[in-house]
Amino acid sequence: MSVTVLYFASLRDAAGVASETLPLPASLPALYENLREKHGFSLPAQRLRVAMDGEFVDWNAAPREGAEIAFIPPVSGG
Amino acid sequence: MSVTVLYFASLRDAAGVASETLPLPASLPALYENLREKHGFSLPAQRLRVAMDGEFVDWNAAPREGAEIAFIPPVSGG
Amino acid sequence: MTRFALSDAAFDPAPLRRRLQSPQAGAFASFEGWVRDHHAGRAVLGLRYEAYAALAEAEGLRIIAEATRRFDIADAACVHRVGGLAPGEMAVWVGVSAAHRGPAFDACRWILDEVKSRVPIWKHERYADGSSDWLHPE
Amino acid sequence: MTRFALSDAAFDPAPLRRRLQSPQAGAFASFEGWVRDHHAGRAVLGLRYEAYAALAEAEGLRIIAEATRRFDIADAACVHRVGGLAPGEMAVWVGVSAAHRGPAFDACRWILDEVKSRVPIWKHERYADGSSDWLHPE
Repeated sequence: MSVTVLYFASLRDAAGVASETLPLPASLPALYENLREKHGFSLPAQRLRVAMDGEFVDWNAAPREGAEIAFIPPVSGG
Repeated sequence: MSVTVLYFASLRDAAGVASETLPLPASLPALYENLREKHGFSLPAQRLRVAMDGEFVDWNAAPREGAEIAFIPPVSGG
Repeated sequence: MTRFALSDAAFDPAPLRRRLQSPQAGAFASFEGWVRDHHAGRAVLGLRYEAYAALAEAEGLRIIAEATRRFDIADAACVHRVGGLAPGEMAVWVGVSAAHRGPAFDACRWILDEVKSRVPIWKHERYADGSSDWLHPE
Repeated sequence: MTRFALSDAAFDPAPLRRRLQSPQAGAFASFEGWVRDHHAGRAVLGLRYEAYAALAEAEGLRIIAEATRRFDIADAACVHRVGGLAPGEMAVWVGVSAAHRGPAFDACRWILDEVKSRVPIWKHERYADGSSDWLHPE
């Protein structure tokens, strides 16, 4: 019962890894708060979007077993 | 005491020449009305602009001896 | 660099674009007008642009200079074809560089609109039914 | 033809432009974003774009499809660089063909704005003072 979390941009620099495998969390906000504490992310959840298996999802979406979860910091392409 | 008149687009087709030399006219509107009668131009003066010596001028501008005068039908570039 | 020119042959906009480039400019907007194969429901075989060249070039340069005053842009240029063109050919090109995208887009569109309404260039279309017409829009 | 793509090397927009061309389209608007040598008063030596590639490509294609529904256009495409770029290099290209100029300009600008706000791509700038930063705009 696990998920893979992907890190990008400042989150990846803070985490020091591009991804990690973690136990299936109760919720996406709970997962982010744990990771924020663990890695010292400065961005609050309100400034992020979240994606599961390559699609943007609502923060209320239930984490799926085996899912690839990415927290998306504010983008700056273009 | 003469001016050169240049014709473009439908005016040139109607006049059958690209330019002609004419006696210095009393005014630009009078010149156009004469030419309209002579060549059968369908466009009324209100739909034209007028240029003298390569610059747009007001219809009230006084025709200058030796000037190059062009009546500019509605443009359709682009 | 001449910022407004008439061209009597097909031209490549790439070198024009390069001359508008600068390390301060983060945005480049451009427009190309292509000859359509239809106009007002009639099939167009080809067209011819005629210009009052001296006045067209002077008026085109005035438009570019005005755009540089009205909009926060780095540079701008426009080239318009004259002579015969077939459907698909490029009739006009406008390019604008600027620090930011808003003025680049706004100026590009403004220059195109002004060229279409002020520069003494006329389009003569030949149609598939054998007829042809000078376009003198209302 | 892929209408949204990430490119890890410099690319030439000319073939992309050609694929958007059609005899029904009279208008082609395009935009290029170039790397500026300054940002917020600091001299920029270079930058790096990182993307969440799978999601960026899916979201980019959604934007193009949405633009085709919202605007009366013929076709549209966008390419965004990833990896390291020097000042003056092209970071993003958007091209839109349409029957008329209004929708071509409007859709080009809309696509660019949506890409900037929705596609998971991040910019990392390196400054002349030795510092560097991820840009996460408010």
